[in-house]
Amino acid sequence: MGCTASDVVAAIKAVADVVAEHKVELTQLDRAIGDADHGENLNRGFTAVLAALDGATPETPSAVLKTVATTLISKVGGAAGPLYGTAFLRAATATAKSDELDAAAVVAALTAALEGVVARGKAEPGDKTMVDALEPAVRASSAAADDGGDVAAVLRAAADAAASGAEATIPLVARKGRASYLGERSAGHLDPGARSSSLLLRALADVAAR
Amino acid sequence: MGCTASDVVAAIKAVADVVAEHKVELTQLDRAIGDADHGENLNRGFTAVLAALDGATPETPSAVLKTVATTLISKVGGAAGPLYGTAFLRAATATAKSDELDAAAVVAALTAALEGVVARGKAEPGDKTMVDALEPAVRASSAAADDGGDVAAVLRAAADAAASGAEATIPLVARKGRASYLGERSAGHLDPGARSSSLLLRALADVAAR
Amino acid sequence: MKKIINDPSTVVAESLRGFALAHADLVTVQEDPAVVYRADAPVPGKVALISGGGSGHEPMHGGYVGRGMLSAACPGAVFTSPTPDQMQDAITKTDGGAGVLLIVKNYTGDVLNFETAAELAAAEDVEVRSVVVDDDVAVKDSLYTAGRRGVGGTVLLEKIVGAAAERGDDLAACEALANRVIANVRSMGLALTACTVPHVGEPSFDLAEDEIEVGIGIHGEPGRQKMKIAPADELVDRLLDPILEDLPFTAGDRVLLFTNSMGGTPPIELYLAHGIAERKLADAGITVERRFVGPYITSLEMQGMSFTLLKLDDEMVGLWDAPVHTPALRWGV
Amino acid sequence: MKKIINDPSTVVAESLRGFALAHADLVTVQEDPAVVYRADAPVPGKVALISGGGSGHEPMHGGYVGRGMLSAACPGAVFTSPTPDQMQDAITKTDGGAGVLLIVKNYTGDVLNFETAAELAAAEDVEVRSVVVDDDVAVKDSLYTAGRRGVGGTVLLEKIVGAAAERGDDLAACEALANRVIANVRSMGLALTACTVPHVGEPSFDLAEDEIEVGIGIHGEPGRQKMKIAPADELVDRLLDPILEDLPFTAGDRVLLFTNSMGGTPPIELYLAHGIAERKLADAGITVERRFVGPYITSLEMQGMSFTLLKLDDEMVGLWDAPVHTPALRWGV
Ligand SMILES: Nc1ncnc2c1ncn2[C@@H]1O[C@H](COP(=O)(O)OP(=O)(O)O)[C@@H](O)[C@H]1O
Ligand SMILES: Nc1ncnc2c1ncn2[C@@H]1O[C@H](COP(=O)(O)OP(=O)(O)O)[C@@H](O)[C@H]1O
Ligand SMILES: [Mg+2]
Ligand SMILES: [Mg+2]
Ligand SMILES: [Mg+2]
Ligand SMILES: [Mg+2]
Repeated sequence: MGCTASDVVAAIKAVADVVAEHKVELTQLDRAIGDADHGENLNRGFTAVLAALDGATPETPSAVLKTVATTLISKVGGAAGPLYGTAFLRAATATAKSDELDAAAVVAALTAALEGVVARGKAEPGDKTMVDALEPAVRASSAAADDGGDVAAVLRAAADAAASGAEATIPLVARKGRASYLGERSAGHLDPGARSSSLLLRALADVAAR
Repeated sequence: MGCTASDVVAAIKAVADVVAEHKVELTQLDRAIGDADHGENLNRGFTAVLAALDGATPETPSAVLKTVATTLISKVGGAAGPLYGTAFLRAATATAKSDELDAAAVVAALTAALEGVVARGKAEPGDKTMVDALEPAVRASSAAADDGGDVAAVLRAAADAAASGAEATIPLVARKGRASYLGERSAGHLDPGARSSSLLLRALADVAAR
Repeated sequence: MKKIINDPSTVVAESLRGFALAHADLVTVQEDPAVVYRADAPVPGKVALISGGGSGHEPMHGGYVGRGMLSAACPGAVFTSPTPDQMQDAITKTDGGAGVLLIVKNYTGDVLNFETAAELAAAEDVEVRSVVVDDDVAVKDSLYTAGRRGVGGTVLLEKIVGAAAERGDDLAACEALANRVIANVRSMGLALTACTVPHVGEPSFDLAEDEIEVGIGIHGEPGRQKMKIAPADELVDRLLDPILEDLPFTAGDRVLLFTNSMGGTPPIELYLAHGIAERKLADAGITVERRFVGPYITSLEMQGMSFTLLKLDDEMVGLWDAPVHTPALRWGV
Repeated sequence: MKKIINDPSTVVAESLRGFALAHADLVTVQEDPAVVYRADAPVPGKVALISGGGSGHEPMHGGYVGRGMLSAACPGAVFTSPTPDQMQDAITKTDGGAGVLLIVKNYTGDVLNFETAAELAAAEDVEVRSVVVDDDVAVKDSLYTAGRRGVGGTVLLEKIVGAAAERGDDLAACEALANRVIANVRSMGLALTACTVPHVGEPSFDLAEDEIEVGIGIHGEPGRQKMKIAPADELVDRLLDPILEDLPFTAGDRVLLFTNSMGGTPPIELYLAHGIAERKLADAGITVERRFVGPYITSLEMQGMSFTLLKLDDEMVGLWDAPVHTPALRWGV
């Protein structure tokens, strides 16, 4: 049994709650090595996503993801807007044909999302960006699926890997995004985008585990 | 025996020293109820006075006072520049005919100075200005001269009265000058101009006492 | 104190030097005594307009010297009125034979120093008149006080009377117009932060993290009243209500609304306040015909703002719109 | 945090409302999606120039919309790049048939959002080109980083290319000219104080009472290096030396010197620094042919400054001097 459109809506709502809860934390992380808006940006975006989903009844998981994508693109701005927007857009495309998402579809969606982020942002692992959370997450989710894991297991693996990946950005010197302007001074801080990616995946995993 | 031109020069130099010493104090008093420049203004003026007197050999006390007056007028600015400038100018005029100043001449000079300040500034006693130091000083000096006091006695009386007059400005609500903008909030502070007048007279008295 | 300066005692002189280099096409800067002249002064047959005051209010007054505005400006030490020798020099070098109008802000120091300069000039046969601007409604006016301060209205007066002088109005006409502006202009300001005079080295008054001063002047003097910071809607009321009541301004009036930054308040906040004020005036039936928004009369880096309201007539509107070409204001040229 | 605002979440919208009221003769402000348009847009046959970026840098960019400069500006949230739907709206409504040039400052967010907008516009048959300004020498350029930031050079580019578009240059010519400006302009800035983003409520970085940040950007990001405050002479060296070395600028060059306040630094300090810089350039045999001094690209109320140096050629000088009429810049009109 996979996730239906309404499961995905529920998951996105959980993501929005987590973003709201961690708004200040994300902004504070961005204050240290960026411009102190990451939490604010994502919260503005997911607040708009909630409004867009409110009353709407998208028929497929893909339709839900597409609404999330276009809303984030038009409301977030900054680097995170086009990056997360593209991620959700690619995920929507990757799942276009399914009414329900099984573990393999979730892995495909995550893989497409990462490819979208990399296509737009050109970051490589180790550049101290959200890619450092997303890339290990995709690898772990794929491994979990290969091991026969269900959606919950796949997302748990992704969330766990993203969390370690995000933590691992702390010592890095940023080579992409605003933090790169700081050069060596960017080391010693958790990357806000990596942290938000890990929070997003954890929220999805938590919903799947219910 | 009265004061010669060089006695007056010595007295003015002493005044300049005292102004320099109390520059910060006067500015701080002005910070509380004015615009934080009174000490700076007077110090700029008396530094220029020292330069003007340096090398010059004015022949009469009046000539010395006139140099002080024109220098203060052209260097001090603010309210204190024209007020002290006029005071010294009137004192110069009042003593124009003397080679040496006796007690009576000193009283005449102080009286003329006060009249000059009042003519320019239109302040009355109790308005919380330098007049509240100068007016009792003139009265006391005149009384001391009437009692047969010499120059030193006359100036000591003036300085003592100015000191009490200045202290007495503390509870007053200002009705002239910048402090008047504060209305009731000007009460509880020593008027900077009254304080500087009392310092000037004390410096003169100290030189005369030597 | 953190400032981009070398030495508190040379700030004004060094700043004037940079100003002179930046605007050599428009003004000539004399170092001692310090005077900023129109590059083409004296203009024969034209009434000369001279103003001056302490430094630290830039662009006022040096930034307003040029065609259609001031003939010369006398910059004093920071927040200290200039001295009569500066003014005398300005009078002598700008008089084009049509006389000189001194624009004095009502501060004891400014008034006394300009008074002395006018006396000295009268002795030299230059026709000199003075007008005293006192538009700050935060200060209670009374025969028994120093009276109201001159603040934002000064800039509007310099523009309007400057245009009149430029078109050839004579001294009496310029003086009368200046007094008409003074009679119809009112201002009030507030500060979020104090400013620091370079030679003092510490803020000119103390304010808590959540406090503001209402009814401030432009010299870092404390205001009439401290209050807690409040929403912009309320702050605008606090400034505009006393202005409207004072003249008073009433429904049907045509006005110029001047929304001024004290220096440190950025445009994003200033325009926000301006918008609130415009809507408030519209609600009161007052027509905002001209607006002027920016840091035009400042107190160093002070954060805060002021409103100035000028009741307009057709002649003032025409003169406001007339060409001006100075370092800080330029249009129609 | 003390600011003249009602609510952090409505600051940009409320400020734009005041801006619209203040400059209704020059611009039209659309609320959602937020775009500031030239009142007469689209101008048929003229290349449209569009810029945009986070709010908080006023007068950039909305203040530069008008004749001889931008066709439209897209204001984002404070310090956050605008979104593609704003840009798309701006493209559609300003295209006069001669194509659109997007002026993008090199920040990941701005680049990605403008890229998305350009893709969307291309699908609708509007010819769109982009140029990316990256003049900040504080940031080491490298293929493996986000590259240099776009700062003060952006304003000069908007003026110069705006004049070219106004005289009728085609899209390819405007793009080539823009890239020539980019190739010849360099900037660097420092901060004495941090600024406070309204929704954050606390300063964007921490600085001790005697410290400054050198090599800051315009988004309240910390700089490359903290140092103790030093005399203005030394601060000017700290900014100008890296600029001069980078291009490099050498004896015989003709330049425009742009001395910019980050918002909270008042004219008295800015002109002082400008004067030092002019003399330093003269000593190096570099001719300062044009100067531009003021708060033209800011970071809210931040105290600090930047220098921008543009190596001029005759065409650029002519275009710089050409008439401009926008809320923040006006001459020749
Ligand atoms: N080129 C890039 N590729 C991937 N992620 C990036 C890139 N540039 C920035 N990011 C991510 O975006 C985050 C910052 O997002 P945000 O603060 O919302 O945007 P901005 O930097 O425009 O203010 C960074 O922490 C980083 O993880
Ligand atoms: N009208 C006046 N008559 C007499 N003294 C005055 C008058 N106005 C101001 N003063 C004196 O001048 C002092 C302030 O001098 P100063 O600070 O140098 O000038 P400013 O007020 O212009 O900054 C006040 O403390 C007061 O004693
Ligand atoms: Mg950010
Ligand atoms: Mg004072
Ligand atoms: Mg003063
Ligand atoms: Mg941002």
